[in-house]
Amino acid sequence: MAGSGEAIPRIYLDNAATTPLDPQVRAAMLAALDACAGNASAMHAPGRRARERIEAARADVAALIRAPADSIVFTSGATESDNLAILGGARGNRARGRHLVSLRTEHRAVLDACQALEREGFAVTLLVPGPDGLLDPAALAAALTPKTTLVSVMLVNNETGVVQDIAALAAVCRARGVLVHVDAAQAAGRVPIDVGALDVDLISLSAHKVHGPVGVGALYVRRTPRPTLEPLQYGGGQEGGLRSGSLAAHQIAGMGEAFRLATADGERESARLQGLAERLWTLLEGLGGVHLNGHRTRRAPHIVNVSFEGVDGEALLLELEGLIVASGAACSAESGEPSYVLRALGRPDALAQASLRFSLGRFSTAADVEAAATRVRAGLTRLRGLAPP
Amino acid sequence: MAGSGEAIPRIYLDNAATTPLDPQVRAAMLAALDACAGNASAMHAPGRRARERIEAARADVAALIRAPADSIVFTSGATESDNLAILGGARGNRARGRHLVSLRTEHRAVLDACQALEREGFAVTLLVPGPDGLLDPAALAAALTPKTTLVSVMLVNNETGVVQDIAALAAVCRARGVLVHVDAAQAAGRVPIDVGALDVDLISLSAHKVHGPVGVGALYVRRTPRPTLEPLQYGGGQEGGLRSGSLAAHQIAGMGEAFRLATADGERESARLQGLAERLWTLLEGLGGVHLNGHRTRRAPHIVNVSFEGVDGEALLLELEGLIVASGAACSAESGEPSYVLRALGRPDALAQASLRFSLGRFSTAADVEAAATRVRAGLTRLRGLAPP
Amino acid sequence: MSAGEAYSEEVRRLFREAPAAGRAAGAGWVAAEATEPLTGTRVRWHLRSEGGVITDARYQVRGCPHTVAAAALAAAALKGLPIGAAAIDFAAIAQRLRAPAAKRGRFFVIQDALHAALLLFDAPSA
Amino acid sequence: MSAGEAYSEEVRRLFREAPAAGRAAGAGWVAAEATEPLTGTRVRWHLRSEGGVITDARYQVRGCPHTVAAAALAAAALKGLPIGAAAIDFAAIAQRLRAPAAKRGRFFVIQDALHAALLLFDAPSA
Ligand SMILES: Cc1ncc(COP(=O)(O)O)c(C=O)c1O
Ligand SMILES: Cc1ncc(COP(=O)(O)O)c(C=O)c1O
Repeated sequence: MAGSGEAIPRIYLDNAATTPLDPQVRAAMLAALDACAGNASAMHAPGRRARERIEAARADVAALIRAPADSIVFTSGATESDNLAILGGARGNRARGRHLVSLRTEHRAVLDACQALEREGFAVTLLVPGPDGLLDPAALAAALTPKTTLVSVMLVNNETGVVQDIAALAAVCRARGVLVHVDAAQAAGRVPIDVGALDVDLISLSAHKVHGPVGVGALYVRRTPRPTLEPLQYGGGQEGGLRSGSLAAHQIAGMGEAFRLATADGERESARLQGLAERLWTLLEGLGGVHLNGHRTRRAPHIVNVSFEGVDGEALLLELEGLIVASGAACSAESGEPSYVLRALGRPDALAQASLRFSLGRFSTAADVEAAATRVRAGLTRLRGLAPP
Repeated sequence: MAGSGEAIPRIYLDNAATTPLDPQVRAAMLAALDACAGNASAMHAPGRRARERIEAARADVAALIRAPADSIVFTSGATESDNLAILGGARGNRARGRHLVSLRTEHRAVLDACQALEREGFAVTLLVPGPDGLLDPAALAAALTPKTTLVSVMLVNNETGVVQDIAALAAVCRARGVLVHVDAAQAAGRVPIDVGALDVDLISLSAHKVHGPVGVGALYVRRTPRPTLEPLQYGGGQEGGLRSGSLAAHQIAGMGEAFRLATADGERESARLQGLAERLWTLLEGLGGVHLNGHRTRRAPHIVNVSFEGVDGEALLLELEGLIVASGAACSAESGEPSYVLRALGRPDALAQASLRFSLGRFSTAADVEAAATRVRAGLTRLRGLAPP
Repeated sequence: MSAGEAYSEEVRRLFREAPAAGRAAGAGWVAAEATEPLTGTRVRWHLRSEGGVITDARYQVRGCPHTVAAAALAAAALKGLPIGAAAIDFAAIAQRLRAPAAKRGRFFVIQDALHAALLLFDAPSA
Repeated sequence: MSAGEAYSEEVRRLFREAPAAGRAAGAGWVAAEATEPLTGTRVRWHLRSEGGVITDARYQVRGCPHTVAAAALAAAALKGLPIGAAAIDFAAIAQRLRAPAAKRGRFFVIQDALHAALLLFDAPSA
């Protein structure tokens, strides 16, 4: 039964969109907000405190990906990080070549940055992954040309949760001297990230996907060899000249604390989410006529993306009001676009739009999962009953 | 006597660098942080609340400059706003011409963006204002060429407080179809801003200069005629496509509240600051061998920039530890640069570096001003006594 | 665009209650269906007539909330109409339901199914 | 770089106390000055000698905290040195005061003034 959002208790299973702020993160932000009333680049005591807080956060962010602290550049979010990596990396290496390779299933920030580069005269190859969402390293190798300067592939897909084999993909690039950028916004805190093992040049991170605040992110930039990046903005020369602008200590402190918590708790929490996700999928699979999107096992533990036969996606979403999930239906995004990711995986439009992405987070419980499955069962039953046979 | 920063009570007169967060702003940020646990672009209740909060803030920011709400684009700060206006405006109008005009006394964000454009093949003319810091509209007119697409002039100079006659300068540009960008980061909340009267295309604003949080700003973009801007970053298409990326509701709520307070209190507060500044200058002038930098009357009420004869700037700053002010000395900034602004106004290097910028804010009191002057008198007396006659 | 803003109260109610939804068969009943494969929208009408007049109308629908609501309004409007003049003003329904332009195309599926069903009344066996 | 980090405790103390700063004149005293106009650094030495040995040294200085501290250390070191061998190791002082490279150039002003003053001892009237 579709009810009003006010009456039915809400269940938040949209942690891939954004995660609730952790109370400890909130406390860290407040402490920084109250202590650091100064400008981090100015020469006085509050400025010094802000700078110290920022450097501590830098170390905390770096630790999650096992990187040195001075390889972390703070940004306003993964969107900016993606752009700094892709626009900055492509423009900064323009003289070496003007060809980029990425995937059709990347985040909009990556795809739109690539498109902007095409308007600047770059050529962009967008590979299509297999139906399971995985990119074959051989397919990547075949796409590289002597003019290729940068490859961008995400670690965890934000719609399906599919985990790419970045190390294998990066090895292909490394052999050809091609920069590798990895959007790890969905990966941080959900799957282990080790820059040493991945051997990539640039990694985008976001705070608000890890129970940190919206509006702050980071770009990992390899120290040696250091990729040449053209900044997106200038003035002040902060962050090694790569990202000018006053640093927001409270935002950065929040990101630092969020990453610290994620590092401390990573393995246990991943296992817990994995358990919840498996339970959810088992319950949904039992409803019949449902398809799991993306690879069955090579997936992050927090995302379960399911297509439902025999119902309209938008109707399903309205039917489930109060269950906060993402939908493949056109109405679900401001952009008004059906899921281009599911379509790239070969799902027919009708099935792609009748898809729901359930995504779990630190505050998701077994009860949430049971309740969500119960509501989906009821909604699906009603809508399927309404449809012609 | 120079003492340790811990022992002497601190006096904060560096509000042009950053302003202490207003408690009401802090409360607004917390409310948004706690209420808007959702992604502003997603389709569920917390997202809707965040979006409403953001739109209310947009209206509050717009109100301070008497602009329509939909002309406000939120950014990560005035540095980004300056870059979006200058890089975006120049690149977006590349086909019309590749010449820009600005001033040697602009903020680093403007100057560095101009320099980046030079590397992209643009020509940039940097005009030198008169010794009083004012730019003559005739000098601007003479610098314009048929290839000029954009002029960037700040409303209030961040070092001297000099207020340009933007309306007169803009009129010169308007007649030639040249876009006008105004960095008003220091102006907001200190001098009235009326986009209708100024008749400019782009205005940069920052929250943390108006007792709001660091890390959020805005760019006013005229509605009609709408200037063509190339975005700095892509993906998601937020802010009318000009600034993609998840919107940080708590940051924007903070900026909205800061601007609301500034609008509500503007005139009275400006008059109060003006009174404090005049008192400060009277006290300092009485010390002898002091020079006010910038125009005597066409100035913002919050900045008093003074050069001191017969002392070294760095020594003066250390002598005054605990009095938090900005200095023209090389040691004062991370960049290690002496004040290029004062040098552009013709101050000899030795005098430029022996300069202090006192800047007032909402929490500055008459007692602060008296105490500051007393400390300066003592420090100046000791240092002058130490020097050869 | 949120769920709350995307659907009027009437759309929400009609979608929730789906009055007269379902199937029916027997003497005087005909049934016909139309499909739009891209969005997967499917509508099946069940109409009953007596003396050249539609006396009952049921629908089965797989479609978006606007489509369900439009079918419900159409079903109510059909009752009492003569078979030969059973025209439903879907433009008016779209307006009443404040359906966005992108949605109005789907109402053709309702209309197509309706036409197909009405043709069955005209068949020689009737 | 904050004030706290930019200056060692010793620089801060010497700057604050400026031991032996000031002027002096009279029998046995000479004085000379050097200037560096770009930064406005000025140093004036006042030296007193007896029997070819420096017995007292005072300085007046307009300069940065490192310059004041270096002059103070130089003044202390000068006492007891023979005029002909009154060499001060400013490189060692710079290191001891942890003066950044940009600052070391200013110590030449101290040295120039010192040389000028020492020359006055050698003058025929001495
Ligand atoms: C994979 C991926 N990349 C980038 C982003 C953008 O991150 P942010 O919201 O921090 O700009 C997101 C979040 O929407 C994401 O899921
Ligand atoms: C005139 C002016 N423009 C731009 C900026 C940069 O502002 P933000 O710190 O918000 O990037 C400042 C502050 O330093 C400023 O004073």
